[in-house]
Amino acid sequence: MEIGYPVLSTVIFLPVFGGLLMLLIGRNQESVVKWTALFFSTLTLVLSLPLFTEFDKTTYLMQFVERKSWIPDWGVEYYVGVDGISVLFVLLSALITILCVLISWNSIKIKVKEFYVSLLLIEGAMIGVFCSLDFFLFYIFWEAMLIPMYLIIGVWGGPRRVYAAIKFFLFTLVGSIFMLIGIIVLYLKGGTFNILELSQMALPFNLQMWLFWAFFAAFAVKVPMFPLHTWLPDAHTEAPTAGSVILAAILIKMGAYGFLRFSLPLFPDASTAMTPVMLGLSVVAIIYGGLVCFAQTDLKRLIAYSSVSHMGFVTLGIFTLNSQGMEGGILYMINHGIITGALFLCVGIVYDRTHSREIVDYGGLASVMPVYAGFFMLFTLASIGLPGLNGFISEFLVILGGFKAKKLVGVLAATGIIIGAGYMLWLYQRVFFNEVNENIARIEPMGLREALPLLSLSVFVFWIGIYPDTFLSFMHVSVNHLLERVNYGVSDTMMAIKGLTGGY
Amino acid sequence: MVEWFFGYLAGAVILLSILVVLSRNPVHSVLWMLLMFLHVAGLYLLLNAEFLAATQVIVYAGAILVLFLFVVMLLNLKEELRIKRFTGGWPFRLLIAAGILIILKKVLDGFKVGFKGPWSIEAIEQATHTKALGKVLFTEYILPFEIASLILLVAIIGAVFLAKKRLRT
Amino acid sequence: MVPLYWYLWLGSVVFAVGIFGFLTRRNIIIMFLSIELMLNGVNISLVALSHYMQDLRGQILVFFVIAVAAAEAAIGLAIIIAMFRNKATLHADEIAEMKG
Amino acid sequence: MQYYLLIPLMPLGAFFFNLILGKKIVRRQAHWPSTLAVAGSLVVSVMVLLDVLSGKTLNEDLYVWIVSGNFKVSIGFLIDQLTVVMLIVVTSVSFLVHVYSIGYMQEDPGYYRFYAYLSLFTFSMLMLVTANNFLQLYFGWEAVGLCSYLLIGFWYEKKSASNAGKKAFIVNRFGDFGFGLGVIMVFLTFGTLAYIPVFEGAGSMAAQSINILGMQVDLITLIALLLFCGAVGKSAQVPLHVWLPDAMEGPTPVSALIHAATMVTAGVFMVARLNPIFSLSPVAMDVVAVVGAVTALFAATIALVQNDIKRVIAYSTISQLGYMFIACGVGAYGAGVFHLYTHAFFKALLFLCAGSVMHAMGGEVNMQKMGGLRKYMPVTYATMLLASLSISGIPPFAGFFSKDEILWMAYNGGSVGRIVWALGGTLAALLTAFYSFRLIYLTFHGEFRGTEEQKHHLHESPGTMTIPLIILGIGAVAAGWIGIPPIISSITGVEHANWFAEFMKPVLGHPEIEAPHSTEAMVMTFSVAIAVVGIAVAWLFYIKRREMPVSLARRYGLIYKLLYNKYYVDEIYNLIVVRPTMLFSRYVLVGLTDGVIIEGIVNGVPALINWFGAKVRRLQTGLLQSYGTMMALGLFLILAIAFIVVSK
Amino acid sequence: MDISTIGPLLPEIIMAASALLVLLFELVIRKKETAGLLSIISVAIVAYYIPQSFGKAFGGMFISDGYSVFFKFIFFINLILTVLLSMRYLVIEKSNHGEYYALIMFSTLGMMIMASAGDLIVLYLGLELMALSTYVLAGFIRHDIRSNEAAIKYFLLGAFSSALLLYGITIIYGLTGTTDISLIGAAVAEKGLSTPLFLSIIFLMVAFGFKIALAPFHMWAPDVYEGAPTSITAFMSVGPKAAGFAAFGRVFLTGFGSLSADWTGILIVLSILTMAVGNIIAIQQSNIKRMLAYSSVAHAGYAVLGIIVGGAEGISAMMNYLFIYGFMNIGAFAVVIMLRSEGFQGEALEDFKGLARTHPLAAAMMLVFMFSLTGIPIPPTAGFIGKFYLFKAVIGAGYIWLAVVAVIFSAISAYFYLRVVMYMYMLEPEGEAVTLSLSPSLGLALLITTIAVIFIGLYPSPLLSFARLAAG
Repeated sequence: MEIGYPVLSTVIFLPVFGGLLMLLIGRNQESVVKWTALFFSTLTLVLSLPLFTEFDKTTYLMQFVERKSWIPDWGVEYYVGVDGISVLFVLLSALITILCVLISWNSIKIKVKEFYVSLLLIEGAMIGVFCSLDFFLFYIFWEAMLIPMYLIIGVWGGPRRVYAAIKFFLFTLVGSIFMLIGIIVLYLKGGTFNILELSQMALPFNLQMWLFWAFFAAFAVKVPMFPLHTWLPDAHTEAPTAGSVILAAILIKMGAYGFLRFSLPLFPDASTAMTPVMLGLSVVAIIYGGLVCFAQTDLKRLIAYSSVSHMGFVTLGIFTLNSQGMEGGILYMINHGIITGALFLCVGIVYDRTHSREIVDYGGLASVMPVYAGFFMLFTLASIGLPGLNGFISEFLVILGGFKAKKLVGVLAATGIIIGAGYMLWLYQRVFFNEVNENIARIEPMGLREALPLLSLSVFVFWIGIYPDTFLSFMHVSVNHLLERVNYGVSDTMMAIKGLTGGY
Repeated sequence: MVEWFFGYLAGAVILLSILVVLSRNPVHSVLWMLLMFLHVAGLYLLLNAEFLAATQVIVYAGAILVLFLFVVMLLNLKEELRIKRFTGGWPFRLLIAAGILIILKKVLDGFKVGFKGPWSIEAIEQATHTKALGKVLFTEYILPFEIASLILLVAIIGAVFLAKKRLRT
Repeated sequence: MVPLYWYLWLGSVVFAVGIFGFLTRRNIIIMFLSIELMLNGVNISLVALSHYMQDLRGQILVFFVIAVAAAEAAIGLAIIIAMFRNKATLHADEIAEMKG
Repeated sequence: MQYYLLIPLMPLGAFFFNLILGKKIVRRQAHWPSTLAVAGSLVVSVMVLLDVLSGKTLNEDLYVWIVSGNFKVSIGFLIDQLTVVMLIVVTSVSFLVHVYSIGYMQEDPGYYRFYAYLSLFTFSMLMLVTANNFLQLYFGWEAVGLCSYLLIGFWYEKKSASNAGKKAFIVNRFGDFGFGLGVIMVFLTFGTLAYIPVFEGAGSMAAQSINILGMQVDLITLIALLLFCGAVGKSAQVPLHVWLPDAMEGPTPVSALIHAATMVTAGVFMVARLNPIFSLSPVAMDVVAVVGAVTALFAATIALVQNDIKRVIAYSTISQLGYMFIACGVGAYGAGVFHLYTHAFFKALLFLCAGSVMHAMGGEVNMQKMGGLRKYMPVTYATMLLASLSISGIPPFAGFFSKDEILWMAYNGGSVGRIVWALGGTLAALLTAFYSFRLIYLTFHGEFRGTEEQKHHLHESPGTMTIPLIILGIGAVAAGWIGIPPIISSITGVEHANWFAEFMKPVLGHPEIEAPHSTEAMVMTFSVAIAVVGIAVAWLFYIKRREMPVSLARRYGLIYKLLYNKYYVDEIYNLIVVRPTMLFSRYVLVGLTDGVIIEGIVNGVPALINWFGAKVRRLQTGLLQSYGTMMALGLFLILAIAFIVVSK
Repeated sequence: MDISTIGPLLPEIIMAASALLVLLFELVIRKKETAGLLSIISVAIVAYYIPQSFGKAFGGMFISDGYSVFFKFIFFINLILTVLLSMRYLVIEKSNHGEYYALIMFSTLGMMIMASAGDLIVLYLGLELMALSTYVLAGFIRHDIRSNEAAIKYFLLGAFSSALLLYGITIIYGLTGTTDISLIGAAVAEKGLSTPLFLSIIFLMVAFGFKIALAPFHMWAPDVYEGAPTSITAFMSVGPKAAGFAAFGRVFLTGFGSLSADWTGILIVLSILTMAVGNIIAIQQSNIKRMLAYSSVAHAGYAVLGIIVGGAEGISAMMNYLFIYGFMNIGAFAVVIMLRSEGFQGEALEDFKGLARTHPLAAAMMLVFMFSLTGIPIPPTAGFIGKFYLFKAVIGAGYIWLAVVAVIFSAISAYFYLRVVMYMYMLEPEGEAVTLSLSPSLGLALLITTIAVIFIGLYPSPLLSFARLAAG
């Protein structure tokens, strides 16, 4: 690859640099701040494009690798790279950030500078998480993200923002401390923080189980899996639009990404053994998250709960341990990022006008904001898995994978498509159809700055829906490699178990 | 004979220390304390530590306790005599102190030293206690001695600073 | 010959009486005196040990303890005086502005 | 033959054209792109038909759609006899409806939107029928569902309309749930989703069974039944029929196109298309037939007493779809598709006529407030009469041929079950004739019962509306002539006896006829007779003795009420599905699980820590002695415990 | 006397001399800040001589090794930062006296002696030198009743604890006939455990536990920290604590190292108790000084894990932790001091409301310190590195469960640290905006601490190497 700059470091640190640079801008020069943020986020996306164009899809090896010693005393390295599983998330993060900058343009009115600084810092940390190949580095990024997110929710959020922010913070924090312990134990066992090396290790089964659950705590909270999900509705609901979008589009993906990148290759036997539990929890999340949506009266809260349901599909896909499920799960993450991100953007657009998230305050919006209604419809349809749109591809693959793994799981997961259609269409009806609510009769239609993010996301909605191969092809080799690792367990205990049960 | 001396001194020391603790009037406490220190000095004599006995009397009884006495008298304490001596939960605290005492007693019973140094009684008597002590103090223990002098310096600075009336604002 | 542990026993009794006084008396000066009692308990034990071990280090330590006690007394009493100027009480349980 | 791609692409182009430019630029001219596109599709379809007639069929993949592991599915097209028939039906009816709508929707503010949706629908439906694999079928399947949803809720500001749209979508999702699983089962069984390999491999899977929750289930039967779930939903069969009557909230042309002629028949099309799978499972076939028969009767009984002109037709549609399933269920796929084809014409016609009536009546749908419209709208009356005769199965109208063939095929063989189905079908035919003419009589005959204002306003519809009616009227009369049963052809000497069945044979096969011709003639006569009886009774009730229906309704109040309220199916669903879900969600999930249990723990632990902190804090009394005591106590406890431990 | 024998003592001697100099200087100058400046300069000189000081003096009574040197650097930093904090603060508190700086220097000298003590007598005297100076400093604002109260409490309990220390020394002296720590170690290793020995270990543990504020011997700490002048609170929470750790570590690992199996159990219980008490009560606090006091108690609970682990790994983790803790804690106090102005206490949590609005930079720094103090789950601050190293050592020693407990308490601590952040960033200021009393020296202190906290967080290698080398 002949690229004149270290791509990954650039996309990780350019936003951070931009953020720090913005600290120097005067507090009153808000438009300078906004344009700077837009400039840096756009530049990041542009500079990340080689990841898309130059990516070698024929190898599972890490690409764009950069490796430098960092803390030699502990053998910590600055070690980044991407493979087919992570590369898309880097791109998605870069894209979503731009949209967040755009969507916050007028809706953030106080502490503007701080907001955009936080946003750019988050971007750097998010991308860092997806690139890190060193556990220490990974953990740094993983947690570093919390701080700006905590501030974004807590400072620019809704009325109950403080509660939501602290809840978000403590939830994720409590989860990740167990992972930290796990990381240290792994380090002491393997003598390195290098994820790739650790992934080659053969740990005894019992240890794998302990570590699996330690990592589970961190990832399951982030995903969030039932019953660790209650931070999510609060956080999503109270966060400002950009916060919700980032949460939904990227942040909660990290949990699922963690399962893929760490739990499966590091603890293949434990993961295999725990498949029934994970599948069970996923199915519960799908159905539970969906049903709960029926009782929601708050737009964002409803979408937040729908995320619980959707992320159930993701974890389901991952733990089917077959290529359809797993690729479906990964694609589902991307899709969910696009769709739910877009839905939160949409909600933000009307929230800016009405300052209400209550569904009852809306109605007949389709007459007032027809273009907007069209976009919302598109994303709603994508969300409920209409074939031809992106949601369908991943949903179908996941259910297929689930069915392959365990029929009942597939069947139960498929009920999600009924439930999903139910709550989303009901939502759509209540907001956009029926008679025009007086509250919204005179709000202005959507502007270009608002439409642009939606438009760019809808391009992906169609693209992935009609020609998903562009994205799926990134994953094939890496996923197969991962599956090989998982399906050929490493410890004797596991071999024995597999022998006894006649194979999985 | 020595046992009898010891018995008297020990009994007096215990009795006096209890009196120190129990006296309602701080002035009395200080005075009992003074008496007790003299008995402790007696014990030191019994243990061939004349210099320490002298220090005990001069420094402890003579300087420290007098300081106490000054302060007690300086501060007007009429009220003191009318109110309760002890804090609320004193029986429980007594039990704690007693418990610690019992454990100490049990542990120290039959305590034997496993080490014999060069300073037998004869050696000390030969060199005289003061000289012997001084010799060790100013050779081997010159560093602690210097530190002690700094401590006293700090004490002076601190005491002067804290106790002086406010001169500057 | 008096056994060593008699001295130690005596030292511990004085020490414990000091603890008792420190824990129970309300008057700060008597609490302070109780600490002096504890130090004397220690000193008695030290001198006795020193004597029985035919070693002077214990006595050296006693010397330092006395020196430090003097310094402590000076500072402690100064603190008490400084406080008494602001709040005319000598009862420890009345000096509890900060708690919780 | 690559030009076939134009068939779906032209409407798609029109859709985007209208969607993007419609509001600002095209506006009132929005019918042009859409109508031209569908006309183009029609023309191309005819060209394809000619190709197929000359024996050319086609199955090709365009590009790989999804690939993951061993799963691979393409976007591809299968053009054969069945497809081409559907293409013709879809494009022609669609074209007529497009034309009709120019007049019908003229005043509507959402004009461009309407045409955009229509084009999208046409595209979707064409994709559905031309798919060469299950997943693309599913794509079309869902896409038409979407268009149906959009068009039912076209007047979204009306709550009943938006409700109906939502209901249609969600009820269909229940069917799709099974359909989707069926598709997945197909893949897991055959390792592919393309039709041809699956059909070829189906035979070898015939005897396989799989274990489901401890029960051994025949694999093919399971697949077939799961797939059939989709058909039940889409074709509004019992028990998922509830959405179709409500779908009448949409504009009438939509009802004609989507909810009569094309989309709702997708279920029949699917069963016919997948006949190699269904045929392997007698159980599944029986289920299909039973569902069809039950639906045919069930819907027909409801139609008897409805007053909403469109709802009567809607129930009639459900009932007719039931017919088609009876045919499929007995293996006479050709007959089913034949009925599908004729039905498209006369049912679309019925709806368009109803639309025309409503147009004249200012949107009035209650037949009890009409009457005597015959003289005001002769064209409408004439065409609707033709359609009614056709649906009633009066020869030589189109409906006669197809319905007769179904009844005959159902009867064929004469086993007890088949006789029951045939009788059920015949009974439904009686009811059909009755309610169809009830509609005619109530609407067009007698006195006008509406308001003066309405009366003043009555007029025949404009040309854009009546011309499609006339064309469809011709279809309703003549469409059946390509499937004249052998017995008639032998009598009348017309050649190509049942040409349609022959044409379809390569795809759909043809059941062996066992019974003699005499029986066929008997069945035919009986069915015609019964249709006539139905018409006569309708005449008796609504022309001759107007008071009879009322007194009957009073006499059999309970039954009347039951029928009038559609067997309370909606209410029952509401009671057992919708309400419990809502309550469960609100009180159990949100209230109890999330609210009390999880949040209880989540907030409880910090609260506990807080509470504990507040308690422990009290130890910090600020009292010097108590701090000392704490230290001494700590010392004592450590000493005590240490020595207890050491001494042991 | 051969000069080389006192070579190792050179820094201490210079320190003592310059302290006296400062004291004399105080008499002649009017501008007391100059004395502070002088003290900083002298510390710089002392630090300069440190590298030449390695060795033993007075027959092993005084040891200048990597261990002590590391701690001495903590003390120097502590001193410098405290002096920087104090200059303006003392004026505001109307207690601008030159003795202050001399006492701080004497106190630091005491700490240095403690860190270097190879003999219990030296240790005791160093401790007393440190303690007596600190008692005075705690009560330095004579006219403030709270400062008096702090001094009284600290003094009496401190004297009580040194009596306990003496008793422990007495017993161990009786058992081994020596007060030299390494000789004690040899004797203890030879003789093994006996009940009197255990007794003395416990007494010493309690005495050191008092100095480093281990529960239940911590109870003085919140009151004293709250009442003492804020600059001294910062000073006390770092220096004497670190000195306590230095002595604790030296005595227990050199002297009683061979019996570690017997006393770690007790220490583990104390450590857990400390973390629990510190963190849980801190949640209840509405006064930020007091909250930081409890937090400092909790931090002692973490740092003591290093002693539990023992060995080079544990010790270096502990030292590393204390070093980092010094920066972040003083930094936090610096912000508190910044809020203190004429007629405004600035200690209540309420006073931090909306600080991000009124003084964004101050708020941002406080944010950094708060996150750093939270430590474990929050990289990339120095606090994270400190805790990470510590927990790594703990897990490496096989106490996974202990690490889990510690980490959970660490998460609990996030709650109250975050609350400060929440007050600053998420609530709106009430009433008039707080005026900051920012002086150049305070600014410098803040700058140093902030940069150090972030720099160590991002590039901890030098510090880690230093700590490892020192623990050697």
